[in-house]
Amino acid sequence: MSEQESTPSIRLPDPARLVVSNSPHMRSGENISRIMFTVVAAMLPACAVGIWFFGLAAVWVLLACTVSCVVFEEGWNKLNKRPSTWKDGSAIITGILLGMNLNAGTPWWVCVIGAFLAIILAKQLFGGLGYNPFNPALVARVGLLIGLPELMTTWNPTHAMVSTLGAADAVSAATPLAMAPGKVEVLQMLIGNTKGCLGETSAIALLIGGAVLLIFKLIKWQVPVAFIGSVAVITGIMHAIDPTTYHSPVVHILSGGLLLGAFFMATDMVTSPMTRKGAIIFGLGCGIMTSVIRLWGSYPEGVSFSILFMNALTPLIDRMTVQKPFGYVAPEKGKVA
Amino acid sequence: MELKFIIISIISTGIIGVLLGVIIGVVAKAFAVEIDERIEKVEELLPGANCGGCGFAGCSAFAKAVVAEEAAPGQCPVCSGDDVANIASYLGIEAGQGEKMVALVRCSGDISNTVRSLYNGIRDCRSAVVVAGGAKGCDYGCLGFGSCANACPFGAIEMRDGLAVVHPELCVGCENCVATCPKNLIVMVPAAAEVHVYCNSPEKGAAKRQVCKTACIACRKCVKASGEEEHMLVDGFLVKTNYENPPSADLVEASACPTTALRVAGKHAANEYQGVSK
Amino acid sequence: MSELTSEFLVITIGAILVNNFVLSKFLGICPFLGVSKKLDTALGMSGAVIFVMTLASLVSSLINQFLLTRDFVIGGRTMNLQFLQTLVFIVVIASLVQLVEIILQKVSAKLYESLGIFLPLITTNCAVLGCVVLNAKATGPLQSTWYGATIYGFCSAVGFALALVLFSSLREKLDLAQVPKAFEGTAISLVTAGILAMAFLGFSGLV
Amino acid sequence: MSDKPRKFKGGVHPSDSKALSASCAIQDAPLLDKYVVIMHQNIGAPPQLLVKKGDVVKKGQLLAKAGGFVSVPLHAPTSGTVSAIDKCPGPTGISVPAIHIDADGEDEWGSPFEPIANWQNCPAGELRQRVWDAGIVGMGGAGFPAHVKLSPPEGKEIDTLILNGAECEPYLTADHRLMLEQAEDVVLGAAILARILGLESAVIGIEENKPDAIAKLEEVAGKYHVRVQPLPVNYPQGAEKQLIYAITGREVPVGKLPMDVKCVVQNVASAVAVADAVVKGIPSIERVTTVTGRPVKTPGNWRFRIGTPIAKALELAGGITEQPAKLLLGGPMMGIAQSSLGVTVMKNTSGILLISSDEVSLYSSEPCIRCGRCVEVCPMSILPATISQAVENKRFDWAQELNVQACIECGSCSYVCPSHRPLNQHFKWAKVEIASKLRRRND
Repeated sequence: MSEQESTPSIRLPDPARLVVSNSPHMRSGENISRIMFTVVAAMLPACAVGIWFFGLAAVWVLLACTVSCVVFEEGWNKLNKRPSTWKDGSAIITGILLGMNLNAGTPWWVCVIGAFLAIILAKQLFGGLGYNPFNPALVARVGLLIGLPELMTTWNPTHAMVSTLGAADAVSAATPLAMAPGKVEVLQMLIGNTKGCLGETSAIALLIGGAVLLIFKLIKWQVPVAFIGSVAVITGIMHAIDPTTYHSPVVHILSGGLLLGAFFMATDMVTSPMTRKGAIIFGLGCGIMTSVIRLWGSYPEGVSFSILFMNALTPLIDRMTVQKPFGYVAPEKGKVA
Repeated sequence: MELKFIIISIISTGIIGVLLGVIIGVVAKAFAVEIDERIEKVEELLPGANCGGCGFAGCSAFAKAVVAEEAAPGQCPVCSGDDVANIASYLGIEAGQGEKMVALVRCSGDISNTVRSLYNGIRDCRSAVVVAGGAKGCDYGCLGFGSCANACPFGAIEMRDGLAVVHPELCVGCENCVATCPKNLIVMVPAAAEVHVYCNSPEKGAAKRQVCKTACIACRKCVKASGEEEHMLVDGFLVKTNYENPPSADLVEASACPTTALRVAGKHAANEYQGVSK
Repeated sequence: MSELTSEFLVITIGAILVNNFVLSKFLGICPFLGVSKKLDTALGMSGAVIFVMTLASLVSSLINQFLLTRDFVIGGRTMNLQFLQTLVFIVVIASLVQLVEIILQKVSAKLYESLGIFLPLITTNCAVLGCVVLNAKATGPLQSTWYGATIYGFCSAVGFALALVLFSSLREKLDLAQVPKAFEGTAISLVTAGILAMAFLGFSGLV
Repeated sequence: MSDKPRKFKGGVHPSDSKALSASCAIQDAPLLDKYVVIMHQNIGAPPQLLVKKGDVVKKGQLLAKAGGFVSVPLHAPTSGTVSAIDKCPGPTGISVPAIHIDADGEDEWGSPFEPIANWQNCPAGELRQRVWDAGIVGMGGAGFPAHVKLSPPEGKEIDTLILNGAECEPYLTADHRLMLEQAEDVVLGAAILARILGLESAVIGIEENKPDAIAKLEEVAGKYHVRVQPLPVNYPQGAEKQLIYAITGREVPVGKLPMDVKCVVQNVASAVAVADAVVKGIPSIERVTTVTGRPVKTPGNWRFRIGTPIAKALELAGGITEQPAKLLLGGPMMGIAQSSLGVTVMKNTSGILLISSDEVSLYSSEPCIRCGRCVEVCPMSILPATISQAVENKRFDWAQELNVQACIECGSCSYVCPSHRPLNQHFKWAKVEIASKLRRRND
């Protein structure tokens, strides 16, 4: 009966073990490492194709980059007595991305230098994940490109090229962007049988990875669409004006690091704008700058530079694209709140 | 010949200089702004901590007010007596210095003394207080996330076992911590007073003891020990030091406070007290 | 493209992006680091530098063109006052900065205060002097005229402003970051500036 | 007004877990021997105490009268003796004054007012006065006095009355059961409220996940020109501003009230309380509350007297099977965590919820990775991530610039945050700081 004290058979919560915290008290179950490892999974097709075409050399580069990235991350954490963070997967992503941005024959020490640039210089010095204003893998790639231009602009031929062209011809073959316009085999670029960084050659594999990211809503579609779209438009116009000097937009989109950059690097959450409007501006900026550098600049490839430059613009874009809240009323002038 | 050349150089340079000088002169007249140089001088004499203890936005705002004679130099809680005197004599005004005050956190409930719930959230008192009142058993006690310590520009507040402890010798009395405490625990007391009651809970003694080992239960032992002198005042279920007529440090020994809520400031800062279980 | 148009492009795009004064010539680092903590002050500084640099280019190129480089004959020897260039340029810049300072103090005391010491330091901003000296040394048909020099001065200043604004927005973001103690402040700012300079390197070869 | 509800921007879809108690019919809780009625149960001024220790009170008797216009009176939940006017643990973790009543077991009725049988012809003012006298507050959570919403100031025209039956909070089923079992009362309450406002009709907004309640209400709604509006399932559909937008397409301006867009929103439970007060003459002394959660042995919906201690409510539900990590008043998204079992059921306690340790959300201060999910889901279209970083660095002025005041504290952002950041607490904190800064300036 209600008059009696609670019967011992009824167990009540122990107040001393109740946690108080602010609402909400439920969560979607999403966490950083899950996001990061999904991204890793999305990068695997492109890596696999790279390994297929470039062989063991590609495996070594990917491994060297990933392992040294994780080692640098953990070493830094140990040195600064911070909690271990490699399990959140961000260092692994950086490592794989860096590997994908290198030639399959890159010496191991270059990988280690790249990993140092990426993890220590571009990420940990700024306070680690979430605080880096620039994409670590890109800083590493651009740093290496500036510091070791020879190494970074010679590429291994694929096995298939060696067998069809012969070793000597394959080695001296040009990358699609460096070929004369109209001589590029689009089909080979789709599957990835061209020269280039080991993770950027296969358009199909990159598109699959991009689709995975989009399906899991890990990236904003606005960034790749605006990026690729603006490159297509600008190079298309130039191609229409002068098809003998300028490649067709298809070649531009499929070649170089454009797809890799558009799906995996420009979309990096930490270094790109947060709002949709900002993402469109960001993508457009990347696309325009890439086109300008490719068409008129001295570097053959503008993707890394353009994304890095837009990374620098991100805080400004974020400031400019603060959205108006629901039911927003402009504050009346002269009226003190 | 050489001389001519030199003269030409000098003259042309001179003309350019004079022309620019005239332009600057004209513009300076047109855009003149008046500055009182005394403000700068007073600001130099101020500590420059910008603590806001004087009630102005910072040292330069205070300097302005002092020069305009809207504030007395003595209002700066940080300045030493000499500094204040210097400023006063420089401006030829009254120093207007008051008694030296220090902050007092009226709570002694550290982790070992007070019941707490498991709190999960931002480690800041002002933020914690919006969630479950800060998750401390005592509704009036120090939450221990150190908002006051962060607000103190002089490092005078130590966070020890979830309790803010003021080091009176470091405190300059800027009052920055007072407004920070969401529980309004911090008051300014004369630095000369040594004995304080480290409790702020107006609850009944029994209720206080349920959640805290060092609560003041208003047993009045200290009131009795101080005799007729009225060193200690009773306010509801709480005893307070009479700061008009503060007791000497001996009172703590003499009254043998059963919960150690009555403490000597210096010893409290040096962590020489422990709570007493029922 | 005519020679003038192409030089115009070289001057403008070159000064703003490719040969950016801060990020590729490494001139004017002092205010670049000093007043880049807040976007608002950076914008104010940018305005001041654009004003000073454009006017300094105009005035000094006029002086240079019509006074200092004019040959005259004294005692049968042809001479000119080119050796006075640096001296005169500095006088001009200093006076312009003085002007800006006086006007700014009246117009916006707040901005004047937040710019602090860096405002008079525009005088010694090597970006300004560098720009003026580069103008005096220029051989291009456009840049060696006084209007070409003014365009160059303006564009260089815009390049400086671009770098400064970008950098200050980045630094505002860095304010929120948990930078390791040893790298707080100027250290991490220099690292950021370095990476920013790397990004600007992408523009090389455009003109 | 179209029949198709608009979809507000953002929102989340937490697993609703309503199945635990959705099929449990409302049971009347047995009479206890002791009730603790918390004094201040409404937003606004606390009521003024009318009884003292030792007074004998009857069920429904006034314990305290309204302490102002934005305040409501308090009534005795049962007959008995006032044993003490003392503190008791409050819902926000701070002890609050409460009236302790020892029940005499008679439950003897002593209503302060008579039923108004012929309410159709009763003047609106009298009906409004009755709503006030009965001490009815917004029973959905906030506890805002109902009569205040029903008294639009001069010049403010009201054209829509919305009854909030969205119950978008996961776990809670009290409103659902109420609408299913007392559909007639809900509709009657809606009609009375409409009459007070001088309106012909009313709209009841319900999330589509309660098809049985929708069907039942539609059956009886025709009688009083009440329209039932099914709404898409999207948390926070039941938030006032989102509900008004979904039904009328009007945006309530930041810092304004529904009144400013000619709307009045009342909870369905409040409508039932209004119907009871007017037609039956019963003041607000009981409410339907869901006791639920995985650790609860037999979750269900009970009609508790106001002042029932939570421990007793949990006993009714058979106690627990495992130690929960959190005890909440309200739902998991906006409920308040408790550290004591001594809190009692109040007029706005829609649920007593235990969260087990495997589904609990604990916060950590992992850095923001700027994924932008919070921006996507924010129903108020503010930038939670940026504001949170601003607050973390004590930049409250910046938070204010970013419109933190628009935040309705629905918790959607914290729900999706992969970094487990305490976003919602950041916003609450910022609002408190901004308000206190404003006060200091006005002083």
